[in-house]
Amino acid sequence: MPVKKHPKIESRAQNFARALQQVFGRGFGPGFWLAVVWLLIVAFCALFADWLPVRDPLDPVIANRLNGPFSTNVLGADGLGRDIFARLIHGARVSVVIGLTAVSIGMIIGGALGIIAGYFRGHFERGLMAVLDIILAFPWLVLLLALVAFIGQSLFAISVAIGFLWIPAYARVARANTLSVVQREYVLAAKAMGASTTRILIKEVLPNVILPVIAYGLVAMGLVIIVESALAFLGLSVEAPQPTWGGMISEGKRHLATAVHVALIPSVTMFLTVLSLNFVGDRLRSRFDVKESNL
Amino acid sequence: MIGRQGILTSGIDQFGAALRTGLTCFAFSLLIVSCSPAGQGGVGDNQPPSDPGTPMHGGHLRVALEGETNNWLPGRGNHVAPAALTVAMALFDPLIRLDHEGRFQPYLAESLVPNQTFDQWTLTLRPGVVFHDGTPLNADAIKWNFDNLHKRQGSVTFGSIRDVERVEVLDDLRVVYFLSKGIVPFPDMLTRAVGWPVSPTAVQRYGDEAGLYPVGTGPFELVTWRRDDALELKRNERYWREGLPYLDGITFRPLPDEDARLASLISNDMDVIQTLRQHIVARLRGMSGIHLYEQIGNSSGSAIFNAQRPPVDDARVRQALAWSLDPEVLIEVLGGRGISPVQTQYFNENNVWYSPRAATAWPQRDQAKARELLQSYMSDPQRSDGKATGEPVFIELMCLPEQSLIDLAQMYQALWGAVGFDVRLRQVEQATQIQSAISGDYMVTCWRSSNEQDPYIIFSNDFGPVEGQPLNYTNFTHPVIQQNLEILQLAPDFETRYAAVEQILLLLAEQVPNTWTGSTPAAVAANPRVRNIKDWTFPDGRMGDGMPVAQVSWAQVWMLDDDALEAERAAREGDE
Amino acid sequence: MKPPAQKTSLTNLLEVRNLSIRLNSAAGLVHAVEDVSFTLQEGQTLGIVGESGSGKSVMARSLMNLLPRRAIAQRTGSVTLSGREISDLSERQLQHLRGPEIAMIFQDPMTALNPVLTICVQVSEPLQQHLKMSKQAARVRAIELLDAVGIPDAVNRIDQYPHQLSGGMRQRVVIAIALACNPSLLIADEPTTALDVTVQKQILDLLTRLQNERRMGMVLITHDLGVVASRADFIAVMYAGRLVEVAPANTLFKSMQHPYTEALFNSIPRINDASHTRLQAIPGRPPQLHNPAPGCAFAPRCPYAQQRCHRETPPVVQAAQQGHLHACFYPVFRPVAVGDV
Amino acid sequence: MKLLLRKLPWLVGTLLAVSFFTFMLVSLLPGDPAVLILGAGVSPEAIAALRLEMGLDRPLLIRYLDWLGSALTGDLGRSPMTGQLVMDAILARLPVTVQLGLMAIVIALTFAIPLAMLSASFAGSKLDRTISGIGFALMSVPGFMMAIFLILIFAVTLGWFPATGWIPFSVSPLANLRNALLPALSLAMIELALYMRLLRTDLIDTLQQDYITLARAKGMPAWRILTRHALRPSSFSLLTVVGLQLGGVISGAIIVEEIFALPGVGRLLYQSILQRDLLMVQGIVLFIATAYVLVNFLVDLCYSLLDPRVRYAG
Repeated sequence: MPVKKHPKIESRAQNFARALQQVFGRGFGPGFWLAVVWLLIVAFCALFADWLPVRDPLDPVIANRLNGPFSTNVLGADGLGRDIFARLIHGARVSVVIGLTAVSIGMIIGGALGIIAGYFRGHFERGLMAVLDIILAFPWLVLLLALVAFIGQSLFAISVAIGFLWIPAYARVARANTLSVVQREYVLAAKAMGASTTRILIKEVLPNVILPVIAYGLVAMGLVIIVESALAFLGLSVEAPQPTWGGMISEGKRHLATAVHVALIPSVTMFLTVLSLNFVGDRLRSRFDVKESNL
Repeated sequence: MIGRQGILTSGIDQFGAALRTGLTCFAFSLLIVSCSPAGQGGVGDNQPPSDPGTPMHGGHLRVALEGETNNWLPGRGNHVAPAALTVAMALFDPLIRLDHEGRFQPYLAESLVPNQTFDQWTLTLRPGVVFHDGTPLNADAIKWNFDNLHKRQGSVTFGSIRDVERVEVLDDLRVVYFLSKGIVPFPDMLTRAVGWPVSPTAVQRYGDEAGLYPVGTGPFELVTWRRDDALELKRNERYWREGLPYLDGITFRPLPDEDARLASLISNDMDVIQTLRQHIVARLRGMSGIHLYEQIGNSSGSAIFNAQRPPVDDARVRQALAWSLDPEVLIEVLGGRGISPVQTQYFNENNVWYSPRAATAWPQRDQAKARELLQSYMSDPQRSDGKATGEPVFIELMCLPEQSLIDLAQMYQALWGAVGFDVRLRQVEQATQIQSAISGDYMVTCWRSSNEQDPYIIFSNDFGPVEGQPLNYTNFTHPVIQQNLEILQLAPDFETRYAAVEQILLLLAEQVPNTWTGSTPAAVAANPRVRNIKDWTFPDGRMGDGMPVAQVSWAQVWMLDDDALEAERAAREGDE
Repeated sequence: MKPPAQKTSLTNLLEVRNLSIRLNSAAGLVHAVEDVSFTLQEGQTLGIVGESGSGKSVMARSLMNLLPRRAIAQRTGSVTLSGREISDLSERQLQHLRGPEIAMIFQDPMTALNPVLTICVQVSEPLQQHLKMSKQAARVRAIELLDAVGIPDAVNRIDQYPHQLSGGMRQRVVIAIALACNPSLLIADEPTTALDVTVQKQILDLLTRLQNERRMGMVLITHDLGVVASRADFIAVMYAGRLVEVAPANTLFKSMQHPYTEALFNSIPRINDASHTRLQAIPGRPPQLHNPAPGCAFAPRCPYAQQRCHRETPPVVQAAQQGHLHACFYPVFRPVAVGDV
Repeated sequence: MKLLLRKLPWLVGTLLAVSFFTFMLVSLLPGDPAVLILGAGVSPEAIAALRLEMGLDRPLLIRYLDWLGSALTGDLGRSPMTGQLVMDAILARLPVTVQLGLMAIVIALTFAIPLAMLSASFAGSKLDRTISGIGFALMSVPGFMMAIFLILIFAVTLGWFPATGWIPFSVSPLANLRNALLPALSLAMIELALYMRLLRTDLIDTLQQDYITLARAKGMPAWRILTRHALRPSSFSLLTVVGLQLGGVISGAIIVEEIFALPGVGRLLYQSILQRDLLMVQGIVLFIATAYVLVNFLVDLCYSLLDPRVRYAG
């Protein structure tokens, strides 16, 4: 039997459609689209790195060692004579994979916990928030170092370790949004109609929480890339020879005085990407009015 | 009613502003880097004068090192790192030191005399030497040091003196070391931490914290130690060598970041810096306005194989791995072409033990031969890794997460991959690396060997029986090595010993339990007013062994004051 | 209520001429105020009545130039206060005007007071700023003001924070703030909407009393025709940003011209109605103010609307009585003949 | 005071949980400390002997209770690696990290607050967009890159500030500030951007409140409205985030102290982790986490200073 809705209460579908319209509607400005285009380029490189007509990112040609841009190599060669352009493109894959995996882990686990806490309140909420507070009390780098020491330095392990760090932030975002959604009329109406809890959570709460959470995810991805580079700087990121932007910067640091491009090119690439993620994420977030203070 | 969209629209400005800000910063730093004085620009005018001039007293030296030890107490602290060794030269005096010909000479001791069978050594001390706290250096102090700091379970030096059974006091200034077997190069053991006497009264007084308050007989005594920050030393007014030291004091600072350390010299925050990294040495060579001291040591970066772990338990695999390496390329990755000579054996070309025959025999740069050896292993139905014939050989290379080593490991991987090995890199922290090496839980690992000791000590450590020698990380033993070790242990004359060393080196070149890269260049760069970094002498005027692993004898370093520096400059201009 | 003869001798305190304001919004341009004109003289009260969203508040704020500059897309017409054109003044000159000359009371006393500052600070602040009083003097004066607006135990109340006061008390504080510098014009933007019914009358009575004592001009904005009926000298009815009818209070109720005014009038509950009498709600929804369609804005809801009303915007015309203006092609109350007057 | 009493059990519970988590986190790190102390080249018996001496053979829970018991009396044990008392080591290095962190937060706030006020009061203008853009740029540069660039520019090339090293405040206040400036700056940048964007959003919200319009209607000058009326109600989330960011500052300090070779707690912590100096790591992490919990507890109490609603409700 179809649930009859009060005409004045907006249906879930309408609400969702309106949110979508808000996202892709006008008013973003060219800067936003510029950032989006850059992110699409990065995503494209990450996806098709193996099929792009670039050199082998792992092949050291010692004769090209530390050559500058526009010489033997388009963007120059690194300390082992490997092509920086190819490494950038393949490094994009690592950044995207770590970003996506870490953010997804945080998003799924943290998001679920947050929604449950925000919906059911009570002891679970209080307990969860206490645990999150305790996790936050530890400097993230220490947690990360410990996690990496436990589970190793594979791409997957690093992603999981960084993802773990994001659970508290996501739980907070999801909880804050759930709290506000639960009190809205259409959820109350659905409750009044006797809809099951699971049904309300999945059909009413989730669609309304997921957009702000995803918008926050873009900003989080930017931060994940920065965290990865910090790990790489300490030599604890994904194992060589897998190229990562953070790894390339710390490899290049050795040559700063003699061949600045080795560190500078990945730095600029990373800067542009993180900037774009921040920018796009911030735009989207302000559309959903997720306050930074909720994090 | 009041539109907030003004904040949301035309993000181009905001994005643009962010972009401009960021890129301007990058451009600025680019500009700065390109005109920084550290830029590569050929060979700089940085040779220290051959004649250091007249020594003068006074001055306070600031020295930046690559690290620091955890504990200054010999037997407790880890005193094998170059940074710790060089500081120890200011705080302590070794009983025995090497001279410029590689012979053991008494330094703090007056003499060290063996019996016929080389299993009892009588050490005679100089009269009148006192520790910083006034405690006299006598036979009792030596025995106390041996019993309480070194010959004790849990001491860091315990392993290196396993063949020394006890020390007995003969009289006030003489002790006898009793060995379990005759060892000709026993004096070598007294050049390191075991031979640095510490004041027993001080150690007892400070108890648990003795490692924070080192009290030795060295030319400088402790003022304060702020860990990871600065070790302040002042002149030891009661130093046993008349007129020494020249300096009033020294501050040692650990600056682990190589670039930051170099920057501190350029910006004149520091007077002396030390480095063992090829790429920094390359930059120092291109700089002017400093004095650069270099000494190629016997130490070298290397990769060692676990001879008990398939497939590198098979000599063919090790040989294939060795033949596929191009040391020149490895050196270039470490710091640049020609920065240090190719290492082919345990000793460098200037060393007395160097063997040209072993150098020729050392496998390198023959990919065809490497492929052939690899093929022979792969097609062997009895191949040790248990895989089917024709399957690729899997190699796991363990390395520390340090940038130059990561670069090196990647080059190893590429070179080995080129001849058909399937190579995986595993980055581990030092904690895990040492543990894996000790427990034999590795296949191939990056390693740094420091071979400044006597060949007997080196080889009996590195290739002693697997059961009784924890230092044998490669788990490689061979009858030829055992035979020649016996010769090295007991034969006193150089010719016999040299032949034995050469036999071992030739065997190693054939069996390759480890490979080499380039010799590690030890470098010390100093402000031009700092003099005599390298040319230290024994009390009798005999020249010392310089500064192996950048270990400087601070007692004989001096600093020119402004007047002297000005006078010298004027004199030089007058000459021209 | 003052005799009309006296009024003519007074100068124009506030004069609004053809004021139009368009605002930016996410959905496009909002025609918040369209071609509004009226005058107000010293001591007089103008009641502005209209549904929520009819542009009353925007107009009220624009009288003090309080709208954020960025929000305004376009502003035409003039607002003169005692002969000075408001839109010509700089922000600094406006600051000197606000408080001593023109003051405002807000709709919601719960949000109009700063939660983190004491009542004392908030009341004495304009005194220090405009009248250059010392801190002490301002405090004494603030207590007097609170007394005057009927806050019991003002001496103790003054050091409390807004959240410690009831809604009615807070609105009295807001009134005290508005009156602090003796303004000649007071704009009250729905001053009682957010309050309990019992408190509403007290506040309105207070305002009327104070206005009479101080001979202030007052613009009283409300959505409730009943509120202004007995208190305003003139009443202006606002719909979709336009003034659709302006008349002296007594005239208006005698001869309503605009169908919307009539509809508003009919929606006032009356005591003497029989119980169970259905209140007459205005059918349809208030119009969207962005991109208005041509024609009379009320036409879609108007029972008398003709073809023409949907095509053309009716001009403001003079009705039978002096000073009675309306904008409707087909007024409700038709005078017998123009010539009769 | 009542508020304090009510929250005290919660505080104690959190601290206990923190201590347990610290202990487990550190104890389960792979790598045997006994091996690392002795270094390469010792016999297995020597290692076993040292493990026994260090008590590493006892059950984990017993070791935890033991450690917690002494920790409560302020005794965090003695590092077997360095022979130093853990508490002494922390206290000796604390001034550096605290000074760095405080300087970073102060620098960040001194720039963030005025910039956010400028940005918010001209929201949507070119100025606002430029300021926000700078904020975005700062947020997109990792702290270690910032540190490297600052060294390159101000230490190596311009020579205005030393590249490394530390001089205690007590020795020479001026030299101390000169040494601390670059590291504090590289820590401050990300914080600055974060605070600025946060405060800007909240200020824009606040500036749309009725009481701001009322203040304008009173004829108050714009600067007074910003500082007196808008800043305080807008600063709650800033305060929260400054508290929450403490962990971030410590993490940043680890890297910055490593690059600038500063003798701070962060560097001690990192090196202790690498050397598996378990007691030292446990002590430092416990210390930091406790400080974090206490600071955030204080932040909670601070609300009542800023917001009278909380003060009287409590």
